[in-house]
Amino acid sequence: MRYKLLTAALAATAALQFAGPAAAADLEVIHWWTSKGESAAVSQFAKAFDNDGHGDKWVDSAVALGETARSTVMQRVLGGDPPGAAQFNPGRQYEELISGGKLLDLTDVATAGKWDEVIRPKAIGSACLVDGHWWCVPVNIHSNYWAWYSKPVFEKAGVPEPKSLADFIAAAPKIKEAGLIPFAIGGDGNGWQIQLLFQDMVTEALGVAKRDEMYTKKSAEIAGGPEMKGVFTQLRTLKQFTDNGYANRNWNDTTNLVITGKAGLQVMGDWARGEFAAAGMTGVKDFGCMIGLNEDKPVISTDGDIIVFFKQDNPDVEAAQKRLAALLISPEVQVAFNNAKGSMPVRGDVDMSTADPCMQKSLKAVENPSNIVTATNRFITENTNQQINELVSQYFADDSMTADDATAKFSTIIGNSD
Amino acid sequence: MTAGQITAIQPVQEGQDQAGAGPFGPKPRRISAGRIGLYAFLVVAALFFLIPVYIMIVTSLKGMPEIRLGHLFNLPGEPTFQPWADAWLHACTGRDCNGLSPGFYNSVKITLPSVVISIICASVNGYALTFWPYRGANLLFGLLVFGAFVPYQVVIYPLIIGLSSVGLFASLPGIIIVHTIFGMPILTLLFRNFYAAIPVELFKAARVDGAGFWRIFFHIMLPMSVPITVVAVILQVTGIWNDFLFGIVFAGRPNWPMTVQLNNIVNTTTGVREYNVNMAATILTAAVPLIIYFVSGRWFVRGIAAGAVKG
Amino acid sequence: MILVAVGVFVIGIGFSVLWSFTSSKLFPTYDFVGLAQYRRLWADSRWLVSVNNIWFFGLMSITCNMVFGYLLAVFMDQRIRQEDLFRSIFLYPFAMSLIVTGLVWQWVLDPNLGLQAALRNLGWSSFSFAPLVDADTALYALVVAGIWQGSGVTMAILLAGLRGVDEEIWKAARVDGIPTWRTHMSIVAPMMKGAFATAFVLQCVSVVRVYDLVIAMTGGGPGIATSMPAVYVIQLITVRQNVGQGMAAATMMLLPVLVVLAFGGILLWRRNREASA
Amino acid sequence: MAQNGTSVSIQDLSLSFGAISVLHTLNLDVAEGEFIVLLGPSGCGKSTLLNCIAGLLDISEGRIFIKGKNVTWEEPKDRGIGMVFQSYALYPQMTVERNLSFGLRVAGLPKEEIDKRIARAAEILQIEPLLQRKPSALSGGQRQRVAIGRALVRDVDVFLFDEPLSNLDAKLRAELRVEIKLLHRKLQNTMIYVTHDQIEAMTLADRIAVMKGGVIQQLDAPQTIYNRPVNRFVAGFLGSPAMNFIDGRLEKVGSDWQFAFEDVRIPLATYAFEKEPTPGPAVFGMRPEHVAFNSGAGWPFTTTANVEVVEPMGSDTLVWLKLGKQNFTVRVTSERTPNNADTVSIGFDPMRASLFDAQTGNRL
Repeated sequence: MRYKLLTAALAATAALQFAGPAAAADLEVIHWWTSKGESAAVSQFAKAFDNDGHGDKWVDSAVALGETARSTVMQRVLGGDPPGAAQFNPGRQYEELISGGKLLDLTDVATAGKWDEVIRPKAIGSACLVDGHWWCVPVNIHSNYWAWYSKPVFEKAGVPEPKSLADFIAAAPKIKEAGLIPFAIGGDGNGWQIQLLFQDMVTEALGVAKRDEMYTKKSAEIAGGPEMKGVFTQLRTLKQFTDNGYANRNWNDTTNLVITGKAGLQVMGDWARGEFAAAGMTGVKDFGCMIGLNEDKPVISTDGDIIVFFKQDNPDVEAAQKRLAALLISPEVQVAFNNAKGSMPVRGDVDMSTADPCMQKSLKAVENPSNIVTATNRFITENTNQQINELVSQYFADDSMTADDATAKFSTIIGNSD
Repeated sequence: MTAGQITAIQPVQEGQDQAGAGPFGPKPRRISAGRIGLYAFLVVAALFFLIPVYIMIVTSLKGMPEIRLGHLFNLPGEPTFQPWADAWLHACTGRDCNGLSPGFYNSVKITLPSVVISIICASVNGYALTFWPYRGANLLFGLLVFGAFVPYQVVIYPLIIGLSSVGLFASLPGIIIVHTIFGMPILTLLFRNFYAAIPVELFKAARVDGAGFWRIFFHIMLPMSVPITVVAVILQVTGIWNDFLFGIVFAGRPNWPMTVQLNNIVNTTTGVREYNVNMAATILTAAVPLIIYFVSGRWFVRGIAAGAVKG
Repeated sequence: MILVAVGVFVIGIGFSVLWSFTSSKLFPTYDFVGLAQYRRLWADSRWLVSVNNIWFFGLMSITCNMVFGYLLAVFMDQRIRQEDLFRSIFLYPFAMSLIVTGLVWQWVLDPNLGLQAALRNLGWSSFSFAPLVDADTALYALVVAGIWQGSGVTMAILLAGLRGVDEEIWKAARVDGIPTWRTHMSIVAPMMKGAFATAFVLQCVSVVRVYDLVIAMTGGGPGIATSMPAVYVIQLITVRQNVGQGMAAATMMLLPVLVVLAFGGILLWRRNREASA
Repeated sequence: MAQNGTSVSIQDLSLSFGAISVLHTLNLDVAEGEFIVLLGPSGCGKSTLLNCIAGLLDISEGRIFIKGKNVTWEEPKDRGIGMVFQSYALYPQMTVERNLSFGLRVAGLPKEEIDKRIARAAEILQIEPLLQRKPSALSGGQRQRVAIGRALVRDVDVFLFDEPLSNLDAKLRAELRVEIKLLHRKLQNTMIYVTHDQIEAMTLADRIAVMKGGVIQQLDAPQTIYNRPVNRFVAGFLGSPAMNFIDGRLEKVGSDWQFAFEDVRIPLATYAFEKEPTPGPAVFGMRPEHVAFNSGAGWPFTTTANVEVVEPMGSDTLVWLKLGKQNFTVRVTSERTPNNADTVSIGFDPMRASLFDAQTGNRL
């Protein structure tokens, strides 16, 4: 109902600019791409949609912070005023929207565009494919599983650059002796950075198959097993190598410790390249990037962003929504968007030769299906996710909690997850 | 000052000759230890209060490379005003990169009517609760104060459902209603305590003269409430101007207030942060309430005061 | 309007209580599960920590805020120079968005960036100051930041109360030869009941609802050490998409407030009845 | 220096706040047991002067003696004064008894002495039944009595009153006025009383100091001030309805002086000039009650005038006349009330008039 108001309000402007057919529509898109680089990326989408030849118009509703943007979307849905489209992370954040019948079924667009063939890896497509129907469009892949290190720090400490987490742990005491922070991490946002590290270590320790089994079967047994205890023990070891300023530090400031040569290594998703680039540094040359926690066993997690479309009672709008859905996945838009965003495209048949060396590593790795790790969020709800956040950050902060306690608690969380 | 004192001393000498020795003129002001302590306390407290804003200002004048070095307290090596210009005009807030400025008018559009309406309602409420106690008035007031303790997020769902059922969800009237409702508890408390300090005789005299509810309100209470109204204006302007949660949900996309842009500039999930722009944007957003503090600071303090005088 | 407002609060709280008995997740539903949400709530260590924290934080921050605010107000009332400037300095934190001022505090308290680094650079190499990393000191850091943000408002209300005290009372006390501190304690402070009450209620409200401050300063950490009930409630409803349990927490959080208010109301009612009898 | 029998002596007192001068080189001697009223419009400096005497305001220049002791730099409590305020300034959360005793307790007086003083004050002011009440449970008049009591228990020689009756209604004001007068008679101590109410001033004062612009215009017994005001301001400030003023000229006819305006000539043979006058513009002042009305001849000056408005006040009636083109008020007893638009004859003795210099306003 409000949508009509908006359409009416903007119709005049639209009519002046485009002498398009009557079926043209304005689509409001809620997303949290608000930083400078993200802005450049999202405007690739917007530009393409505005110029799709139908007179459509992208109405940009940016709301910083994923949880804030998602809350806004949910509240709008509840108020009967959903936006035309919205950004989500692949996972279970939107499953209630699907079961509640709030989302537009994109299956016909997907069939026409042969999404099941072009989208790779399969895991990223499966985030949108529920019960044989497509409910969203994956737009990019961000892998959480990266480690970034400062070359000067390792040089100063007189240790070789690491090839794995084990290498790093061996080298860390030397870095500490050199008066530097071996391991950089931040504790903001309920400790999500710690969980990111933790999930990396879980995948490394359990192996992909066992990890997937633990999450899909909610196996308290695996979650309470010796490998998990090993992960918690290793986490405690890493804690010894961090500084006491980590509390509530955001990832940008954490990355900056590596950029300025104050800290040795940080485990963070591939978006951290953005901070290095903003500081004028190029990957491999000025800093090191390690896929996963072991260069010999690269892993790519299928995190990233997807776009959902909300059911509207207007066929014109629905047509426009489907036009946008098709556009988002088209090769030209994929290249333009992902080059600007610094993420990987969801299809392999595009030219990404201009990407930086770290990204090239990533693009190579993603082509091998055995390197692919399904995003944790696909298995667990936000509720469980936050419980894990709390557990690992509490364990990280509180040295009196033993690895056994933590393993037991983790086992309970997984066993009770929904 | 000094010159005036010297000339003032001239006739003193004559007077002293006639009247003999003895204290004359103003009591000599000794700078007492207490006075020094007083200023020391205030200055130290002020410095403590100023630490963050000092850091914000110097950071906003530095370039990002300098900020990355992490010398928090240092003055900018090469001061630049570019972050301020960026914050107001060029910072990205989504697809658009127009800084804070586009939301300014929306914020004014929301703040002005919300402040005016909520204060009118609250002053009438406070007046009615104080002088025309009806059955259950205290219960009502108690519930209202209780309402102040509820986190907004808890009642946001029923409010969304309610407003959308009357077609006001995501509209300018909708957000104004929401701000008015949530301003009610504290403002009513403020006005009630204020009116309670007014001598009842004043009210009784007016009633004896035959004045009614509105007449007494407009002709007697309202003119006396100017100062407390200024207090309420300051509280409400600060609250509503800085509101993000309600603005983004209830105002609707075309009316999004400036805080949405501010949030988009300073917050990011996986993007690069530009701290100098963030600092400048925060100070710029706070400018309106700050100006109101400076302009009406005197009234703010004399405001509640006027209620209690000569009781 | 007062009826609408009270209606919104009552209906809102009513729905919250109702939903606390359901298994609502992302959206409110009416799938009733009895007391299950409450059982899960009281089994959640984070909630238990939050409940413990709020008492400590509330007691500390209200006491400190009132004492500091009153001291500031009294000192500001001594016919000082530059009163406008001082008052604006003490008030400005109230106007600033905590998103960024919280970050700046975080920097200041960060041992590698802030005070510790600065003082070590000046040669005091043994100086150690990292309050946010330790669970106990992080709560104190929150209290301090809360004072920084809120005591200006307390000061303004109390200063207004002070200014509201009849000038002639001060004169009478001086003629009576009562020392200034005694005048404050025995005469003026009791006269400022209204101002104290307003400031106190505002403080209580901000303590019960404390959210922004925690998110900006500590994010509830380290670990879950500085979590508060309101933070818990809001995160359950939004981030964790667990409306049912969030509403159960909200209900538990508001229950003590209701009890205290009702108790106060009954006391007041009885006193009024005695006074009129 | 304070002379013998002088209770309060103010010498060359000035007070200024920054560039604004409030009191100018003021001198005032108050005799022991005297009742002095400081009278003037608001902003004339009367309350300020009282606060200076009390020591509540720091003066810029001059000296203050109380009972022969230079108290210029003394704290209020050490000056031997008690003060009563317009708003009563009772301590609201203390009972009447605590209000009376608080200052004494703080000063560390023995309990018996305190009780004795309170008993005496309560008896004098008849507030014994109120001692355990709080101020909020008292009427305005009772509150003011307690406020006086607080000054009384201090056992001091000088009482300062700062518009003590302004907050009361007319009836209570009249009652308390009488009580204050009786109190003064009983206690026989020095009282300095600030008011803007001329009736209070006239009824209470031994001497009135009329103030304007920080300067004492005239300090005299009430009757003198009323009958022989030193300037036009004093003349106009006292008396209700106000004195009639007529602008005209002072002329000499032969050896006699006369006052001329329009075609009216008033002979001034009976008027006592302050000093030998000079011809020129002047103001003729005549109080409304000093004019005889339709009483025939026999007055040094008679004339006829038109009645404009008649205002019956009960005990007497105000008649607004036109004397030539000038307004002129006459107060007559009610039995002699004329009708509107009547032409009446009036007469008076210029002996009772006041003549002022048109330029300076000073009495001629």
